[in-house]
Amino acid sequence: MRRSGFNGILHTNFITNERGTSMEKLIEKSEYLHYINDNDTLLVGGFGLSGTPLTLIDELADSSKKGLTIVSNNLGEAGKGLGKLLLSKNIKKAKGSYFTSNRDAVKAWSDGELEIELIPQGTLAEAVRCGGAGIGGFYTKTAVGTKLAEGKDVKVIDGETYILEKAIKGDVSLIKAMKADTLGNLIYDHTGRNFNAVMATAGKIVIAEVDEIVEAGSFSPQEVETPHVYVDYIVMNKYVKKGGKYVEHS
Amino acid sequence: MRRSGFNGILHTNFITNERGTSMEKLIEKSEYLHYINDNDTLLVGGFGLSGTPLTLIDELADSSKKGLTIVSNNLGEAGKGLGKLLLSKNIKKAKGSYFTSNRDAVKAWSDGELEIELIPQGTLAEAVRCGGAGIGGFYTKTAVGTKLAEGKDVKVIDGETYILEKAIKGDVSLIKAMKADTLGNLIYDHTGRNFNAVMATAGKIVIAEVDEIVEAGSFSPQEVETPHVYVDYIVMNKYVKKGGKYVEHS
Amino acid sequence: MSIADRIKISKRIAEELNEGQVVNLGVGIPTLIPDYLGNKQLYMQSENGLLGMGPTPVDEEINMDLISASKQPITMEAGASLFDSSNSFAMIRGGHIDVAVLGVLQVDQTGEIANWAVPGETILGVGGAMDLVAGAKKIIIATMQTAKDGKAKLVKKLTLPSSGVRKADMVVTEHAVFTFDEGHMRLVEIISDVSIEQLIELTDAEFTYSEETITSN
Amino acid sequence: MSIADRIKISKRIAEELNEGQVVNLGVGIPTLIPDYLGNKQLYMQSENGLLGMGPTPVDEEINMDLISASKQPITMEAGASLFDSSNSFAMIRGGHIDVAVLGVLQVDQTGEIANWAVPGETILGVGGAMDLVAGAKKIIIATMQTAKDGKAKLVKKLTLPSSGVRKADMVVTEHAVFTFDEGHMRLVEIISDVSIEQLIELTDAEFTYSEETITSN
Repeated sequence: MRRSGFNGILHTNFITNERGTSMEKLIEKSEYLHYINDNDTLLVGGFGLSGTPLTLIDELADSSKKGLTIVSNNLGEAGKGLGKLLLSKNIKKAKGSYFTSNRDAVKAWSDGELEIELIPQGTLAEAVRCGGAGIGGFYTKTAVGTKLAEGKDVKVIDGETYILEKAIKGDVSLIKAMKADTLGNLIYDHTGRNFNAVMATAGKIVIAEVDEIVEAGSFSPQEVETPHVYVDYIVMNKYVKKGGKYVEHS
Repeated sequence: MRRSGFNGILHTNFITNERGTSMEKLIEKSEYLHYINDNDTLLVGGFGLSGTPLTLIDELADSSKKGLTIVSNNLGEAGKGLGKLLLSKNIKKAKGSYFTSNRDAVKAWSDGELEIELIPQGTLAEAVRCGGAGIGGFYTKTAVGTKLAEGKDVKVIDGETYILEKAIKGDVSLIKAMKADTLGNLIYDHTGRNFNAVMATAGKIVIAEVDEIVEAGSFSPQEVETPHVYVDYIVMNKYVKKGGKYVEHS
Repeated sequence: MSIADRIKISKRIAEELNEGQVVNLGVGIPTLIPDYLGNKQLYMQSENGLLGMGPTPVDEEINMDLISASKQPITMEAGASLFDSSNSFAMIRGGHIDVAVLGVLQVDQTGEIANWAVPGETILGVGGAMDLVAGAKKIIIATMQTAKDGKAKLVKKLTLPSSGVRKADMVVTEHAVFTFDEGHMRLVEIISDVSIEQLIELTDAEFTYSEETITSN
Repeated sequence: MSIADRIKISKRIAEELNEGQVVNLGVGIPTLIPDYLGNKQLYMQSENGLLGMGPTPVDEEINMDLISASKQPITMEAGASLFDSSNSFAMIRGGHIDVAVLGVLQVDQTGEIANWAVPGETILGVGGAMDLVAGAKKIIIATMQTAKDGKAKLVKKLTLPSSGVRKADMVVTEHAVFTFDEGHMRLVEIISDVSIEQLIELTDAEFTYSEETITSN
């Protein structure tokens, strides 16, 4: 069910993609920016550059959106993926598990231009899952007794010590799947599933970038990895995979 | 990796099933009882009689095990599935969401012969998932303000009221899958997946009853629903499905 | 309760459901709703692990491992998806079900629901009732105006155990349609030949209404 | 750190791994271990969502969406399974990984690990380190005896931030193998031509040993 969030008029009904598949949720790549406001929290799928919505990120980098909080495992690499948003100055804050590998992120943080909240990778995944599952928080073993547990509630349950981690939700989720069917069911490419499956559940509006759209019924019910209920809009990937990497459409 | 829990000698290595598939985790149906002690907590998959390990239950009903706590959505139906364990007096306590449909359970409870702990269905599923995931407990919206919340910690997180539910773990999990591969990866039959997938994660020892064993590599990595790491032993289902229902092997 | 009344309630609720919505239907009256949806494409969620539940299968296609939450054999529509119980309730509790249609024992005039436990009788089942009450985006109650003993089911204050603090959005009975607005119950439509005075008689809950509402029928 | 030392450490840890175990290998030295397993069948878990990681693919089969946690292209073995990040860490945190082999910045004489943050430098990455420390059934540390600046990495007390209260089970360096027993560090094997006196010199942590251990090499 399409969610509200933008009251303008969009010609989104039954857009037909290049393969002739008609689909209600399909929108042009530039359109999705209507759903993003300054200072929003965006949940972005991907692990490094794998399973990353490159097209959506490009649009965002070209936009004037500002003050965004990005929740994602990484900020891509320097100048690539979410790394582009650092250069384009759209981001105020990043929440994730590993930013060291992007020198631009390290520099922006050092220069006081980027706030960073470091979250263990498993805690991040679970917190986002909880955000999508109506769970307010959870007690985890991870990070007990470390700097990352400072200020967090501690509780002993059945003799084991846990810290409380709050659920994470977003205004908009930007995810990347390999294929969508015409209802919006998604399947991912191998380990490209990573954070995308949980990010899909925890945004008020969920935009999925996909390589291909197929007819509903093409996926077996067992193989659907993200049911269509979680997906509001679909944007076609402008890149194509060649030699295992996404390159510009030629 | 096979877990400890039984120190006797079992001839379990590379038993060959009737189809000639050899598999280290395969044991005879009677053998699994060695892993169950009196007063154990058993996590049992299934929803009504769907996805229920009927063969494992039969063995248990024929055993002298007693004082068991059964964690399962239901206690089967009168005289069927887990319902058999009521007649055979193996059970001390049942934790689950819906027992009303088994008149034997209602009677045993009325007669003071069965303790019952009622848990909302979604809370049960999530609590068992947490038990398998190293999470001590979670704050849920479900049951806030009801009798089932009495005595439970209440917490307001971001303006919403939640109650704390503790994780559920078991000594042994008894689950039912459609197929195993020779490593112990499992796939389920449609909605027969239900609680089986989470029960598989939260028992110290996990016994899976299956209809069929296939060679490792027969399942695509995407279609594995329970990775083999969760499965310790496999028992062949003695029933066969005919007309959509399990009947005695003829 | 007559089958005609059950059908009337189902039809009226079917009108409330919109193209493309994801809906969870409780046991009893709600299970009749799919028959009255006309051309509207809805997606039925079953809490034992399926989105895209289709109609009852022919006998040869019955599989006890493809069932609804009411444990009845079902089919799957094109675009259906299967998942485990924890993910099914993540979907429910997380607010991803557009509408849950539920039966009740009582609903009070603020919209608070009692649909799981009768005191004095054995309270041994709750199922997914509380999860659906807590999580669905919209809750529509399908109920007869009175219980078998003639007592009003729409009450001032629940005398039966609550199913949660989350309130219903709408109640449809064989006589009328009510909505809730900031804790107040409002009659929006009469759908039988009952008079407003008779309806008030059959209803313990206090509700407001406008003359237009009554005369519209 | 010489490649010979790295290989020696990898080989020695490979000896500790048993047929059928599920293993998560951290970055650095641990990634060399698969080359030294001989005929042992192990199952490699990668925390970005795969159990059953195989060797590096040939160029034509590289897919950026089939990578390890170190973001290197990988393959899948027969019987592999794919899952999302939340389920991957449920597997890790829930105690379903038999052995995690981790690099460290420091480990103290009780087995407490520091492997994520250097004070004074930017602390901007933790990854899955703390989840693995908290959750794996057995933790084996692969590390050089000393840091580049010559300082001991096996210390009395951590001076770098801890990765969690859960202790390591074993440490393998280019010189020796240590285990931890109720908070005490114990030398179990010397695997270089270092003398016990030299080893003590290279180690800030206090450890016990028996004469047999030393003479066995």
